[in-house]
Amino acid sequence: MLASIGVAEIDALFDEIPAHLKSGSLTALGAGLNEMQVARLMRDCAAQDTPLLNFIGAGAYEHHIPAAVWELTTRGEFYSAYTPYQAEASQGTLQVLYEYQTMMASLTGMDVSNASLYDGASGLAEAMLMAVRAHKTSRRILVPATVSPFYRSTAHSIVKLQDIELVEIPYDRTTGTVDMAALAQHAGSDFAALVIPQPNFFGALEDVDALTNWAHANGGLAIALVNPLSLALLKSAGTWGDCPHPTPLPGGEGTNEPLRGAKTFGADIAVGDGQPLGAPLSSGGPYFGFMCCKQALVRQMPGRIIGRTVDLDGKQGFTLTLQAREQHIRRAKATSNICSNQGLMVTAATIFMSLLGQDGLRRVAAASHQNAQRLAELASGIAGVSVAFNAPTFHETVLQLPKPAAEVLANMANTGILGGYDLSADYPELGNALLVCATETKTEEDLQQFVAALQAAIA
Amino acid sequence: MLASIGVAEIDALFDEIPAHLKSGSLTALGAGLNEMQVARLMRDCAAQDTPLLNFIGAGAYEHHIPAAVWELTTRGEFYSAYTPYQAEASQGTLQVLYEYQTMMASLTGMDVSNASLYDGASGLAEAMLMAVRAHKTSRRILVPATVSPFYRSTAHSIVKLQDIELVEIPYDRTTGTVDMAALAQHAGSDFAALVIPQPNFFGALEDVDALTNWAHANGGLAIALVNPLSLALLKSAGTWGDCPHPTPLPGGEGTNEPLRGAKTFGADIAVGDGQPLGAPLSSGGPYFGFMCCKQALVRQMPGRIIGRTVDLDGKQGFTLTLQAREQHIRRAKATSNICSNQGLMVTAATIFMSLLGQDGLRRVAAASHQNAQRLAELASGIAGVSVAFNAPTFHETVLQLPKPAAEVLANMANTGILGGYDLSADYPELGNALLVCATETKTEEDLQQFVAALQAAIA
Amino acid sequence: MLIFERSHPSRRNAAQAPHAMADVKSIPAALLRQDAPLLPEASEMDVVRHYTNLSQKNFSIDTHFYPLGSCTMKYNPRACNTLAMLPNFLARHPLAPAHTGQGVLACLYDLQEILKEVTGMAGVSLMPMAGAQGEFAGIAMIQAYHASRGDTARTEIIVPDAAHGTNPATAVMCGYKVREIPTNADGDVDLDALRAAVGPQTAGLMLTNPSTLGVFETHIEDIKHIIHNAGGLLYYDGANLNAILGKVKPGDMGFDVIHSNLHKTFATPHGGGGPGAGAVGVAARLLPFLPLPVVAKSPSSVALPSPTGRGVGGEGAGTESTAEYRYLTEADLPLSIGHLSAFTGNIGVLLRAYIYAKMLGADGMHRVAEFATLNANYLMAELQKVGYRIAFPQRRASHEFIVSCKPLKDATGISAMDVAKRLLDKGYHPPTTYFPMLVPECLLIEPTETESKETLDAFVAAMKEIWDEAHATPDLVKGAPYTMPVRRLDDVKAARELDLTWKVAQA
Amino acid sequence: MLIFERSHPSRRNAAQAPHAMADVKSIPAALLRQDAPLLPEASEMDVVRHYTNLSQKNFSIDTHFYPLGSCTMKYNPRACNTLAMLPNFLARHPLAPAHTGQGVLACLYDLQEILKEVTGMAGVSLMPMAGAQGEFAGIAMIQAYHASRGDTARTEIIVPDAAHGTNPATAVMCGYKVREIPTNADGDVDLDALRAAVGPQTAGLMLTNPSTLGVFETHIEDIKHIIHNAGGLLYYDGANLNAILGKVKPGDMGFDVIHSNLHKTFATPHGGGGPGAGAVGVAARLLPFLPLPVVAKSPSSVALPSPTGRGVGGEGAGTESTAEYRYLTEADLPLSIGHLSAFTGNIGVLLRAYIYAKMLGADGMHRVAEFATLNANYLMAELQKVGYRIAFPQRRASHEFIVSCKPLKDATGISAMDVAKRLLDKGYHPPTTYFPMLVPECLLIEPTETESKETLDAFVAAMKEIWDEAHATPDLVKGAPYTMPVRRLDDVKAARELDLTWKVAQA
Ligand SMILES: Cc1ncc(COP(=O)(O)O)c(C=O)c1O
Ligand SMILES: Cc1ncc(COP(=O)(O)O)c(C=O)c1O
Repeated sequence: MLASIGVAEIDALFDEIPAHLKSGSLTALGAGLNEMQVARLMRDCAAQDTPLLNFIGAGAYEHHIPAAVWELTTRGEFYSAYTPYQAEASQGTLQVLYEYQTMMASLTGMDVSNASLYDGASGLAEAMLMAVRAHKTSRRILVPATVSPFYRSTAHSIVKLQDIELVEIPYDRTTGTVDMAALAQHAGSDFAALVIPQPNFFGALEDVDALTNWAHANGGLAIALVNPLSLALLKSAGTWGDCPHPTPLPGGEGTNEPLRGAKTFGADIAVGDGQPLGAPLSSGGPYFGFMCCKQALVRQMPGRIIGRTVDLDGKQGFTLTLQAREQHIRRAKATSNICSNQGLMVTAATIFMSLLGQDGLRRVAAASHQNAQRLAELASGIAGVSVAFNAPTFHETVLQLPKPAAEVLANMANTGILGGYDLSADYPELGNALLVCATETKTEEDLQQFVAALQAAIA
Repeated sequence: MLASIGVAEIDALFDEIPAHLKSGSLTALGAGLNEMQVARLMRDCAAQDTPLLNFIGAGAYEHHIPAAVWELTTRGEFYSAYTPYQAEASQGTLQVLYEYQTMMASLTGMDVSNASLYDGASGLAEAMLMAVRAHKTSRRILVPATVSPFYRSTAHSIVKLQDIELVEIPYDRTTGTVDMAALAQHAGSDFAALVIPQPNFFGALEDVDALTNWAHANGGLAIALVNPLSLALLKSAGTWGDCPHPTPLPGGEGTNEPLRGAKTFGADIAVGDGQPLGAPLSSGGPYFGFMCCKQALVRQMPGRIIGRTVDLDGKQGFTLTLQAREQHIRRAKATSNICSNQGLMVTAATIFMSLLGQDGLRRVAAASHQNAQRLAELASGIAGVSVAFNAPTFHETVLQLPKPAAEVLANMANTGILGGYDLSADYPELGNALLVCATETKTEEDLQQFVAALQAAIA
Repeated sequence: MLIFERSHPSRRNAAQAPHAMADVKSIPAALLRQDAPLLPEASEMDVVRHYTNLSQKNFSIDTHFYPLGSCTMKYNPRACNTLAMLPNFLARHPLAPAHTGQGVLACLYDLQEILKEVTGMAGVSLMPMAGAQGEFAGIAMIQAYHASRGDTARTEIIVPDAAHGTNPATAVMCGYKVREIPTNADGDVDLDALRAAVGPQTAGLMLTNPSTLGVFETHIEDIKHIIHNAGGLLYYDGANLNAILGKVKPGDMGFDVIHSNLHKTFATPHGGGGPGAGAVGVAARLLPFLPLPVVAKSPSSVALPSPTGRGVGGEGAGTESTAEYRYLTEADLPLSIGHLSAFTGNIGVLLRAYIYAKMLGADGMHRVAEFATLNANYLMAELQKVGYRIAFPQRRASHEFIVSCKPLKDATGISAMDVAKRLLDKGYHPPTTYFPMLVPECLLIEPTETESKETLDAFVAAMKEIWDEAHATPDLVKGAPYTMPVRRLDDVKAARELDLTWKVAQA
Repeated sequence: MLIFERSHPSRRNAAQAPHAMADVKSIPAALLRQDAPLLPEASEMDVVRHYTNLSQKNFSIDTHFYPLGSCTMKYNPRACNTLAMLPNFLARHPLAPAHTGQGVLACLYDLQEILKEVTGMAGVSLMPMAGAQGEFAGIAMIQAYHASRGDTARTEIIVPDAAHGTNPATAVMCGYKVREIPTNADGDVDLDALRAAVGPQTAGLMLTNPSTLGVFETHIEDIKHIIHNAGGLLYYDGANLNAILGKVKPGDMGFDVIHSNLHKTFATPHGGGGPGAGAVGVAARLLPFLPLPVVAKSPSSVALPSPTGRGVGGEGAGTESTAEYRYLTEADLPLSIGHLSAFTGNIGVLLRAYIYAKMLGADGMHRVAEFATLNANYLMAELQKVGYRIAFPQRRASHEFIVSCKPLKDATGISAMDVAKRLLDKGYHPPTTYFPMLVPECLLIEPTETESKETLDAFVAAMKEIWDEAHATPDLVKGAPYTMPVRRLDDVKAARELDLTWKVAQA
C-alpha cells in the first residue's frame, strides 16, 4: 500500500504536521486490554452497582422493557448504520422513523413530529427557541415552578445566550399546581409562550385546559411538556383547551389550508423525554427528546423530519425532508445546530410502542398510576407522613415527612431501598418533602417494603 | 374462521377426542405471568446463583467468549430457523455448517466432519457404535480409565443396549496416562476400537502415537477423544501414530481412491465436546458433540452432513447430503436415531473460531496451559500438596492433598472459590485427589487467591 | 464467498487473544502440532459482516411464515432467550455445588412439575437433549422395566408406518427389532393389524397422537388395551403437544412413557437444527428407571439418601447439603437407565421452555391448543376451497394436516416439491414435503397458533396463485425458486461428488 | 407495509402489559384522553418480523463498506455494546446516590482522564450529547470566559467556509454573529483573510483540523497567534480525531477548547442517527466553565466543597459521602455554563467509548491514526489512477480525502450523485456527497482504519466499473440504483406534499 502511495513508511504520511507539535506516547494511557480483560474490568465495575429497589422518578421512570425491544434495536443493521442520508440504503431506519413520527403525533394529539432531539430538557429549550421564532415579538417564556428544576436549569443554560428570559410562575401550595392567580398577573404582558407540564414535577395534574386557554387568550403559544407514557391515559396535548389561537400562527405556509384535523385549540408544541418508552434508566442516558407541533409550525421545528414520497417507479419510499431547516444546508440560519440526534433510542421507542400497542400502553400507565396511589395511601397511613398536595396525580407524588428527607433516604438506602427524590434543595419552602414514584414494576410486596422501611426510617 | 371451517365453536374441533379423556384445568399450573413478572422471577433466580471464582474443568471449560459470538448467533435469522431442509431458504445456516465442517476437519486433522451431535459424551457413544459398524467383527471397545468417568458412564448407558462391551484399561499411577503394559495384554484380542483421550481426564497428555499405532497394529480403530481448543497446540488426531491401518478400512467406497491427503496413519474417528469453542458453561449445556472421521468412514457417520454443490445456473450452493444415512430416510436402518442436533451451538463455535483465528486459538490454548502450569507450581509449593502425576499436562492437573478434597473444597467455597473437582468417588485409589484447571481467564492474582485459599483450607 | 476466502495470511484479531504468546515448552515437541489448522485470519469486522450477511440468507420465524409440519415453527418470545441468558445462568459450572445453583435448580424442578401436570405422568426427567434422545430414554426405560422383571423375551417394538423416522431408529438403538403396522384410510392405526402383531415378543408400541398424519387417534383406548394385555408398554411420541395442551393428557390416555420436544411445544427456538430438549415423563411403574439426573426438592416425597459426592449432581460430601434443590444421582435411583450426557442435558434450552411455560400458565396452554387447532382447521378448509386435495378431509385437523398434490401433479405435472419451491418466491417457507411417506406428493402443513388470520389468508392467496400458475404456466413453477440466493440445487451431485470441506487449493 | 397496516383492531399483546386494567377513577374525567392513540395492535411476532425485515433494508457497518466522509464509519467492537449493557449499568437511576454507582462513575472518571491525555487539554466534561452540543458547550464557555472578564464587546465567531454546518449554527445559538473566511487552493485557511477578519469583536475561531477537506491545516500556529493576539479563543472541532490520535494533540496546537465526537473517533455506533457524545476538553483558563456535571475523584486536586444534596450528582446530604467518585455540581463549579441535559448526558454512549478506549490503549490509538491515514492515502492514490480527480492531489490525505466528479460530469454528464447511487448497486455505501460545499461535485471519502486492503481494492474496482459505465453507458448510471428496496426517491415531492405521519384513512 505504501508503494502505491509512493512513500517509504507510514510516518511519511504525517509529514505535514509540524515536527515540534508531534506528540510522543500517550503516557497516561496503559497498554490496550484485550476483550477478555476489558470484559472483566467492566463486569467488576457493574458488580459494584447492584441496583436497589427504586422509588425515584423525578423525570426518569423505571418501566418494564420487553426483551424484544433491545434485541431488535441492537441488530447491526440498525445499530451500526449512520444517519439515513442515502435514503435508498436506509429504508429500514427511515420507515422506523416515519412510524415513530406517526405514533408520537398521535399520542400527543399534534399534527407532526420530528425524529428526536437529545433529551426532554434540551428539547424544552428547543421548544422555547422555536416559540420565540414563531412568536416573533417576544423573547419571554413563562415557566411554572412545577416544571422540573432539571429542565428549567438546562433550558436556562441553553436559551440564555440568545437573550431569552425565563419567567418563573409560582405554584399553589395546596394543589401543587400552577398558581392561576399568580399567572393571571402576566395577562397582557408580552410573552412568547407558556410551558405547561403534565404531569408536573410533583406528579400533580395541571388544569391543562385552563392553562392552554390562558396562554392563547393572552397571545402566547402553549408548550406542552408531557410524559409520553401518561398520554395513553391523559388528554393529549393537541386537545387541551378550547380557545382558538388569537392570531393566525406565524411560520409561513399552511395556516390557511384546511388541514386534516386542523386544530384551533390545543397546545402548539409538545415536547418531553421519551425515556419511559423503552429506554433503560442507565444512570441518566441515553434517552431522547421528542417534539411534536401543529402543521403550521413545522418549518420552525428543529431536528430531522422524515417524509413519505415515491420513487422513480412510483413506489412508496421514505426520505429526510425539509432539510433546508437544518444546519448542514442552512448553516448559520438553521432552526438549530442539532445534527446527530438519538436515533437508536427512537428505534427502541417505536418497537416498544408497537409491542405494547394502544391497550398495553394504557394498561401500563394505569397500573403505574394505581401503584403510586396505593403507595401514597399506605405511606400517609404512617403517623407523621402525609401527602403534600391535593391535586390528582399521575404515578408520582410528594410526601411530607417529619424528618429531613435526606436522613430518611440514607436510612432507607441501608435497607436496599431508594426511597425517592429529596425536594429540599429545589423547593426549600416545602420543608421535609419527598417525591416518590411507583410504576407498574412494583408489586404490593414492594410497596409494603417501602412503607416498612419508611416507617423504620422516621421512627 | 369458525364459519369457514363450518363449526360453531372452537370446542367442536376437539370432538374426536373421547369425552371422558378430556382433561379439566391444569390445576398445578398457576395463571400465566406477563413478561415483566417472569423477568423478575428469572432475575431473582439468577441473582441466587452468583458465580464463584472457578477452577473446575473436568470436561467443561471456562473460556472468554467474544461478545460478537452470541450477538450474532442469537440473530433471529439463525436463532429461529429450522433445520435447513429447504436448502434455498437456508443458505445462511448451511454455509455456516460447511465452514464449521471445514474448521473441525482441519483442527482434528481428519477428512470430514458432521454438523454436530448432542455432546461429547453421547458423541463418544456414537463413535463406538460407528466403530462397531465399521469393524464388523467385534463389539468390544477398549476404554482407558483416563477417559472422563462422565463420558464412560454416558457411553455405557447408550451402547449397552446393543450389547457392546466396554473394557476398562487401567492407568499408570506415576504418569496418570494409559498403562501400556496393561493395554498390551489385549493384544491379539478381538476389539473394534481403542478410545484415546487427549488430554485425558487428569489433564495428562497420553502418548497418542503409541496408542494409535497399538490400536492399528492390533486390528482396531483408534477413536480420538479430544478437546478441540487444545488442538490449536497439540498434534491433530489425524496425524497420530505412523502405523498404516492393517486392513483396508471397511465402510464401502473410497478406500482405494487416491484421497486428498489420504492418511494411512492417524486416528480413524475424532470426537469430543465443542463446549470450549464458544459455549458458555451454563450449568452443563447446551454444548455440542463434534465428530470427524476419515473419508472412508463417512457413510458410517451419524448426524447431518452438509455438502457443497451447484444450482441450476451452476452457482455454488450448500445442501444437506448423504441423507440416506439418516433416520428420516433409512428409518430402522439409519446410522443413528439423531435428528435435531446442536446447530446453534455450532453456529456459535464457527463464529468463535473465525474470531479467534489460527493464531488466537493457539494463544488461548497456550495461555491456558501456562496458567495451569503456574497453578500447579504454586500449589505444590504448599506443604503437604503435590502434583499427582508426572506426565506433561494441558490446562488441568491433579493435586494430592493432605485432607479429603471435599472438606478442602467446602472450605474454599466459603471464600468464594470453586477449587476443583473431587476425584475421590471416581478414583478412590488416588486418595485425597483434586482435579484443578486454570484457563486463560485466570490472572496471576486469581492464581494467588486460589493458592491462599487452598493453604487456608488445609491448615 | 466463504469465510476462508475473506481470510488474509497472518491477519490477527488482537482483541480476542492474549497479547503475549505463552510458553508451551513443558509440552514435548512430539505432542505438539506442526501444521497450522485451517482457521480464518480475519478481523472482527470481517467476521461480523460475513455472518450478518449470511444470516440474511435464511428464512426464519422472525422473518417469515414457516408452516413446516411436525416441526411446530411457532414464535418464541424473545424474553425466553434474553432471560435464559442472564449472566449468572451462563457462568455456572456444571460441577459447581448445588448450593451455588439454587436459582437454576428451582426453575428445573418447577419445569418438571409443570410437565408432569401437562402430560399427566408421575415423574419427569429433563435430561434428554432432543426428541430422539427422549425416545431413546423412553424405550430404554421400557427395556429396563421388562429386564427388571426378568421378562427378557420381549424383543420387538411396534411402530405404525406413519411414525417419524426417529421411532424405528430409536427402537433399533435400544436393541429391539421393529415391527411396522399399517394405517387405515382414516389415518388411524389398523387395529386388526395391531392385534395380529402383538405377542409375548412385544416390548411396546410407539405412537404419535395426534399422529404425523395430523389426526387424533380415535381408538387410542383400544390400542392401549391391546398393548397392555400383551404385556407391552405404550410409548407416546409427544414431540408435538401443541394440539392437545390442556385438552387431553397422555397419562390419561394410558401411556406409560412419553417424550416431549420442548423445542417445539415449548417454543424454544430451533436454532437452525438445535439444540432441543426431549423431556421424558413416565407412569409410576417406570419412575425408578428415569435418566439421571433428576432434580429433587427437599423435603421431598422421594426418599433421599445422603448425597454421595459423585460427579454430576452430588453436593460435595463435607458440604453437607442444606440446599433445597439438588440432583438425584445413581445413589438415589440405582435402577436408572443412567446418564445420557456428560453433565445435565441442555439446561439453557430447559430454561427457555420454563420461561415460556410460566408465561403461558394454565390458560395459555389451553389457548395454544385451541388456536393451533383453529388455525390448522381454517387453513385446511381454505386450501380445500382453492382446490387442493386434503388427505383426510373427513377428519378434524389437529395442529397440522396434509395436502396431497397427487391430483395436481396428475393434472399439471406440478409436484409437491414444485409447489414448495414456488412458495419460496412468494415469501413463504414451504410445508414439510414428502413426509409422512404414505401419502403421495404430500405437504404436511402446520400453521401454529402464533400466526394471525391475515397471514393465513395471505398464504392461501399465494397457494391459489401457485394453483393457477400450475395450470397456466407450469414451467414457471417447475423452475422455481427465482428470488432466493440460489436456485434449485443439484442434490445428486452433492452426494456423488462429496465436497464436505473447503480446501485451500480451491481458493 | 407499515406497522399500522399489520395492525388488527383490538389485537392485544398480553405478555407486555398487566393482565388486569387498573382503576384510574381518581383522575378526573376532564383530564383523561377520550380517543385512542394510533398505536399498532399486533402480536409480538408480527412486531418482531416487521422490524427484523425492516432492519434488513439498511446498509450498515455490520453489513457493508461505508466510506462516508466526516462520519468515521468504522467498526465498533461488539464488546462495547454488550458490556455497556450489563444489567446493573442499565438499571441505575440517574438520581440514585453516588455510592450506588461507583462502578459507572469510575469508568466515567477514567474516560475523562483518557480524553485529557489524548487531546492535551486540562479538563474534560463528558456531558454534551453529540458533537453539536459539544460545540455549543465550547462556544458557551468562550462566551462565559469573555463575560467573566467583562470583555463584552466580542460578538463574532470566525468560521472557515469549509466548516461543518454545525459550526456556524452553533455560534448563532450562542448569540454570536458568524464571520466566514475563505480557504486557499491548498485547502488551508486563507491567512490574509483571517488577519483581515480579526479584531476586538472576535470572540474566537472554530477550526477543524484535519479540516473537512481532508487535509491538515499546516499554518495552525500562525492561526493560533492571529486569534490569540486578537484576544480571541481557539475552538477545535474535533468531531473526528481518527487521523491524529496519538500523533498530535489539539492542546499542543494551542487550542483552548475542543469537542470530540465519541460516536466517531471512539467508535460508539451511530445507531441510524445517534445517540452520540460530544465530550468537551478545555485549557486551564476555561476549567471553571465546564458544563455540569463533571466526575471527581477524592482525594482530588480540585478542592471539593461538601456535597450539596442538590439534584443530579449530589450525594443526598445526610449520607455524608464516603464515595470515592462523585459528580461536581453548581456548588463546586459556580461559573459553569450549567447543565445541558436533565441528568447526565448519554452515559451509555460514554461507557461504549470507554470500553473502546481501554481496548485500544496507547498503542491502539497510534494504530488508529496510522491505519486511518494509510487507508485514506492508499484509496486516494488508487482512485486517482482510475482517473478520478482528487481535490487536493498535492496534499497528504488525513483520514479522508475529496474526489471531485466535476471533470467526469463535464465529460459524461455523470454527477457525484449518480456515482453515489450506482455504488449502491455494487454493494457499497457511497461517500458523503456535496459536502464540503466549496468543492464542486465532491465525494468526501473516509475509508477508516478498520477496513482491509481487500475491501479497498474491491471498492476501487467498483469505482472503476462506474468510471467505465459513465463513459460507455451513462444512462445506466443515471438510472441507478436498481437493486435497492426503492429506486431514486422524489425529494421535491417529499418537501412539497408533506406526508410526515400515516393516517388511518389511507389504509
Ligand atoms: C413426531 C416427531 N418425533 C420425533 C422427532 C424427533 O425430535 P428431535 O428432532 O428433537 O430429535 C420429531 C422432530 O423432528 C417429530 O416431529
Ligand atoms: C466536522 C464535524 N463537526 C461537527 C459534527 C456534528 O456532530 P454531531 O452530529 O454529533 O452533532 C460533525 C458530524 O456530523 C462533523 O463531522
